[in-house]
Amino acid sequence: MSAPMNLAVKLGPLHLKNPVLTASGTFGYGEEFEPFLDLNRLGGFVVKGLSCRPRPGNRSPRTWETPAGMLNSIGLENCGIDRFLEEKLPRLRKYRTAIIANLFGETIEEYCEVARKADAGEGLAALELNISCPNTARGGIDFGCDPEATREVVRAVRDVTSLPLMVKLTPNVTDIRPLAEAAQQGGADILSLVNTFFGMAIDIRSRRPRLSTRHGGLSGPAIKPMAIYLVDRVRAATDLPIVGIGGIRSGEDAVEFMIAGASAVQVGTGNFVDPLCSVHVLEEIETFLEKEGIQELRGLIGSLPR
Amino acid sequence: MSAPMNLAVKLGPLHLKNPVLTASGTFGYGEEFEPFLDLNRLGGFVVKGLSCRPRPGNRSPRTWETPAGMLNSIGLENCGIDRFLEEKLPRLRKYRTAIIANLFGETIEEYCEVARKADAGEGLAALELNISCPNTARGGIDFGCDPEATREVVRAVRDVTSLPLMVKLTPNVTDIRPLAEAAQQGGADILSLVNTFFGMAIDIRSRRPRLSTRHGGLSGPAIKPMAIYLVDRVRAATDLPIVGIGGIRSGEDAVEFMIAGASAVQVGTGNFVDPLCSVHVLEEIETFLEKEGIQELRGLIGSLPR
Amino acid sequence: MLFETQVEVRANKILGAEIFLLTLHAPDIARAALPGQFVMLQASPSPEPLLRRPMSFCQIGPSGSPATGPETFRILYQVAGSGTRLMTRLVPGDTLSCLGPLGRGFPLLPGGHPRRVVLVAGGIGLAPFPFMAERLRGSGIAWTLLYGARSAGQIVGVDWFRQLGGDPVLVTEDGSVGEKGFVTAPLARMVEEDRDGIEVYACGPDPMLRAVARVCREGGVPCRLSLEAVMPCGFGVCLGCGVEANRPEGGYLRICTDGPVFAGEEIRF
Amino acid sequence: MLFETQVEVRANKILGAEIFLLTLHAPDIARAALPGQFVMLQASPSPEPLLRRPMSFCQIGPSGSPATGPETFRILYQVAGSGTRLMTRLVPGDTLSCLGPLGRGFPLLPGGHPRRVVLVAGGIGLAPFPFMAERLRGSGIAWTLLYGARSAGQIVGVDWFRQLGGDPVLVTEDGSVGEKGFVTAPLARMVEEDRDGIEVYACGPDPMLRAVARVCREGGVPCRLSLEAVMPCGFGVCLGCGVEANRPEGGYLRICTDGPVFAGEEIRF
Ligand SMILES: Cc1cc2nc3c(=O)[nH]c(=O)nc-3n(C[C@H](O)[C@H](O)[C@H](O)COP(=O)(O)OP(=O)(O)OC[C@H]3O[C@@H](n4cnc5c(N)ncnc54)[C@H](O)[C@@H]3O)c2cc1C
Ligand SMILES: Cc1cc2nc3c(=O)[nH]c(=O)nc-3n(C[C@H](O)[C@H](O)[C@H](O)COP(=O)(O)OP(=O)(O)OC[C@H]3O[C@@H](n4cnc5c(N)ncnc54)[C@H](O)[C@@H]3O)c2cc1C
Ligand SMILES: Cc1cc2nc3c(=O)[nH]c(=O)nc-3n(C[C@H](O)[C@H](O)[C@H](O)COP(=O)(O)O)c2cc1C
Ligand SMILES: Cc1cc2nc3c(=O)[nH]c(=O)nc-3n(C[C@H](O)[C@H](O)[C@H](O)COP(=O)(O)O)c2cc1C
Ligand code: FES
Ligand code: FES
Repeated sequence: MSAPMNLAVKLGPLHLKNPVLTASGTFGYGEEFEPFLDLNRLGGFVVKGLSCRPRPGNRSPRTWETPAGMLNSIGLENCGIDRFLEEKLPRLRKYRTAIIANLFGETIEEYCEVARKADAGEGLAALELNISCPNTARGGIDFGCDPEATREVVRAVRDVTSLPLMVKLTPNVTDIRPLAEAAQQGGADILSLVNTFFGMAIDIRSRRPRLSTRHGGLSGPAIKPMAIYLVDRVRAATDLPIVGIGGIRSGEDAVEFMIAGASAVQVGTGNFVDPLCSVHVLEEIETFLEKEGIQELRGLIGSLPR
Repeated sequence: MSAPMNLAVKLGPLHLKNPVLTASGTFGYGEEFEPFLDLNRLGGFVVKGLSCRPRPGNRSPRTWETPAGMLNSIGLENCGIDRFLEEKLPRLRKYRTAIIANLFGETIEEYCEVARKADAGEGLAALELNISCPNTARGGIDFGCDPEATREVVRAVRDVTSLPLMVKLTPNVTDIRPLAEAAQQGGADILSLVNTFFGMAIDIRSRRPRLSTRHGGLSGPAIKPMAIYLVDRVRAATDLPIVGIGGIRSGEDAVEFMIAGASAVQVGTGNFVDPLCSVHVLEEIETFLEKEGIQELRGLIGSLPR
Repeated sequence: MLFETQVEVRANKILGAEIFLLTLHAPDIARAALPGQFVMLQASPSPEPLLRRPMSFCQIGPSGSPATGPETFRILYQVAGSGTRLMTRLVPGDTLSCLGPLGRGFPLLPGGHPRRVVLVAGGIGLAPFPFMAERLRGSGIAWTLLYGARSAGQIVGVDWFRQLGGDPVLVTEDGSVGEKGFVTAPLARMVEEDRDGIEVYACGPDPMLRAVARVCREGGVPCRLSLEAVMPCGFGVCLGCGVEANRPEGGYLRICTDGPVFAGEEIRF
Repeated sequence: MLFETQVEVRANKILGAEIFLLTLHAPDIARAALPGQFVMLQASPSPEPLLRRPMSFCQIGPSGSPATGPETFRILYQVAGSGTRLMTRLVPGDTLSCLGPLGRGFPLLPGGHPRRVVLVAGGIGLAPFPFMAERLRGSGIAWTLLYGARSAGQIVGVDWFRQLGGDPVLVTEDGSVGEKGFVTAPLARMVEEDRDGIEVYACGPDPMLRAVARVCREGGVPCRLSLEAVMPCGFGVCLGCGVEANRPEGGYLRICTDGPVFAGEEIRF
């Protein structure tokens, strides 16, 4: 191998040493991966979604495998922002990599509360807002499905934090562009996409849903072509930096997202299949760049003709 | 094997001898499958989408394989309704199975014109309306993404045909229920779902889209969990009979759709992988019913508790 | 220590009705394995199925078949669906990625110093017990295996236990071999006869485990249950494998890392 | 006749740099096959990849290796992506589903009664020519093979042609064996020397086919080109494999059923 390549990327105010992040809910609080990999290798990692108060999550069964994918209905089980800041974050601060807190709530107030607390916690590189959550004030329609609600919640959070703000878009919409625009208007610095697609599976013998919650979120390689499409659409609608997510399990998958317009990527379900997946993705990106004689990531990102 | 099971199903005005149909665009005009199977075995088949005038379709490349799925941008290439009625349909009339014409247009007038002609053609059991097409009168938004346009186009077609009318819903919407309701209000007898999901793939070496049209439609097993979810949603919104479509390649897949609420199914991409797929699906449904001691399809359809 | 490695198939033999014994060469994992622990194993060298399958250590090293060498471990598996069906196609020389050893297994030394450990296996729940019985024998702890299955065709590995000095008590639902009925019947008798002298380790389908837990609770006998769940990751990160904790504050335990073996009173299931 | 059957792997041997020869037992298909036709072959016994792969008949029956019996056919394949990479893992005894023979192959008797058929192969485009050359020889028609490849490591099967009485003209891009450059150079010379006496059958990558078509057009020599495209179905139903027709009304031809072999003037590509 030749001299280590410079893979640093800037996503607006967020600087990463390389473009490989891990996706919320698939990397625990980071510590679970310490036996497998040096977390310093990663561009950063996004921790499990955090809420104001701890949540126990849904009853089992919570997951089911599907062709090239999986369904989950974990139910955003988490230890709560307070315990995260007290117990988890201090242990993670030693890493020289971007630690990103993924946050959610069911009302704008909850979003603001958890964001305010996260903002005060030392050692976070950015916040990622999961807006694929039912907005109890509007009859349970996900924040992320409604441009108005998206703009409002992003703006409210923007007001309480000076950390780089990444907004994670849901793919379950007719047209993602107004949502991307709304997030930008609300003050997002970065857009990450996509969250899971709605899906369902049935046990044909017992005639019951495979998940206790009836339906859940589809992730994994199956969704990659849809995620690439949505990155292409969002790129046409905003000039915010994009983080690509969906079915990435190899460097080639990551490069595909980057050519489509993503400045960085998140590895999700791939971490379950192989705990070293994120590092392999990084190494394979390097190999690809070398083989193709590409000197700089900039030459790759968004290189798909519009 | 015991005495042949009675698998007949009624979908409103459309009576099928069994619940296995094939999906439009994946079964040609039927004749392509004559070397492989006795078309009389099937509950019916839906022919390639037909328009007023012949269409050459899109430039190549038109397809690309993805994890457990494929993208296509055939571009609704077809011989036109006139030639279908003159050349193809007469040869198909000999079959004792439901022949369903899939129709599309870019304006309400075009839909009506092609439906009027189809209605006059002898030997069709039903019409299936593909409303996943850009509505040129409304800036190119798909008819099927807009409840108003859906209601309008279905109503207009309803007025020109007395054949059973199946409306094929697109999955690329935030909430499919208003679309299902709109189709019902417009006069649909049956709803079929789903059409393909938007997707895209990129050749990372040439940095060009894999499809000449940039993006295309995703089909195959990858989409099955999303299609099952949408059937479950539509069942909650209307009481029209449902035809389930999406990633079916085995009897168990078909049974899953039926438990979710589909009275019949369509096999799509599965026909490419194995030209005998539809017949295998039928046989496997029979085997399943026997093994589980289920006497009647009615006991299965929609048996998932709401 | 935990290893993420490529393992090589050395043998894949059919033993009974859709039951197979897979021998894998994997020195690191074989050395570190404990009874009741498991691996996450790629089911096929192809990219499908996406997720690995959780499989228990059945035998380690030369115990099962001396010809396969000391650096191997064996998995006893039953065809349950598409992944295990693909596993039947594995041939010597295939390599699979594998993660393990995972989870907390059965206690090597039972807690209350009982005179005898009763191993209760239901169907493919037999898998962890050849390894367990060998270790108990090595520690000089007496054991009995109660082994229930649907029918004679699903009974495998009886000789392994005989070679370890114990004659399994067989029970089949159809009475085709051994006692007719469920494995909880002989268990209830043993609990009745010797409630202070025994401790129970059980592995099998949920309804069996529930019945075992009830018999033990009612008889006041400690029991350890090895639970199953769909396991996307196996190392505690996806939170997909939760079982309700039996504690006032509620919440879930992860079967993969908090288990798969639990004391009967730890869980509510 | 068209057959949709399970075929059995009899051998899978490496011949060159990522080039393999796969022998499949499939009596019906082997008997019905014609040169230039192809099969749609499942790449792996697992459910992934979803779609079958189009592969040409390379040899039929005992011609290649007498030991494999008369009811086999052979496929010469090169690793191009994930599906062909999985194919390298096939071992004797594996069964795959397979559909064929498909498509319209090369004419068995050339049209203008030329003295000689010139077979032009680029890389793995060699695949259909062992079978073709054998048939031409059987019909007493003279043939010459021009065979271009990137480098010596990609040159395979030269002996097959020698055994059929023809010494291939080799061309490599790096000059590591034969003439240095592209296969169109010796082709142009042959067209120059003997334009009335030859007819050209070509198979290889698109740029090569375009160059061959141009040389032939300019030299007034008839040519047949075997085209490639992504082929989801292979039997004319998905319309995924269109190539633009060279006719006033435009439109597309299906490579799988209207081809894969086309006369140079039929297509616009
Ligand atoms: C800790 C642990 C140890 C195990 N040890 C063994 C063993 O030694 N031998 C053996 O034969 N089986 C064992 N199992 C069960 C085995 O993992 C499942 O039978 C297997 O995963 C089924 O996969 P499939 O693809 O054949 O079934 P499918 O039904 O096609 O699988 C679909 C999905 O469901 C999951 N799944 C389905 N059934 C089960 C189940 N009962 N338990 C867990 N996941 C399931 C699969 O992993 C997969 O993600 C163990 C399970 C656990 C949790
Ligand atoms: C009529 C015909 C005959 C052929 N005969 C041979 C042969 O004898 N030997 C041989 O080595 N190859 C042959 N090919 C090419 C071969 O089918 C492809 O190399 C192969 O499908 C690539 O699959 P993959 O999974 O390795 O590649 P991937 O890139 O992983 O494939 C992804 C998808 O693209 C398709 N695809 C990718 N490249 C090609 C290509 N060049 N042509 C067609 N489809 C492609 C695949 O089928 C698959 O659907 C033939 C192609 C055609 C159309
Ligand atoms: C088990 C599981 C849990 C998840 N939890 C969260 C979460 O807490 N917050 C969030 O924003 N996304 C969550 N996601 C979504 C992922 O971060 C990611 O967006 C999605 O899985 C798509 O990427 P993938 O295909 O690489 O998995 C979760 C996904 C999975 C599979
Ligand atoms: C190549 C191809 C062509 C198609 N053409 C049509 C069409 O003409 N009209 C239509 O309504 N749907 C068309 N479809 C969609 C299918 O009918 C079906 O809704 C979709 O493929 C999902 O089912 P599947 O996953 O079983 O393939 C097409 C799908 C494919 C793959
Ligand atoms: S299987 Fe993932 S946490 Fe247990
Ligand atoms: S490959 Fe499907 S029509 Fe040619």
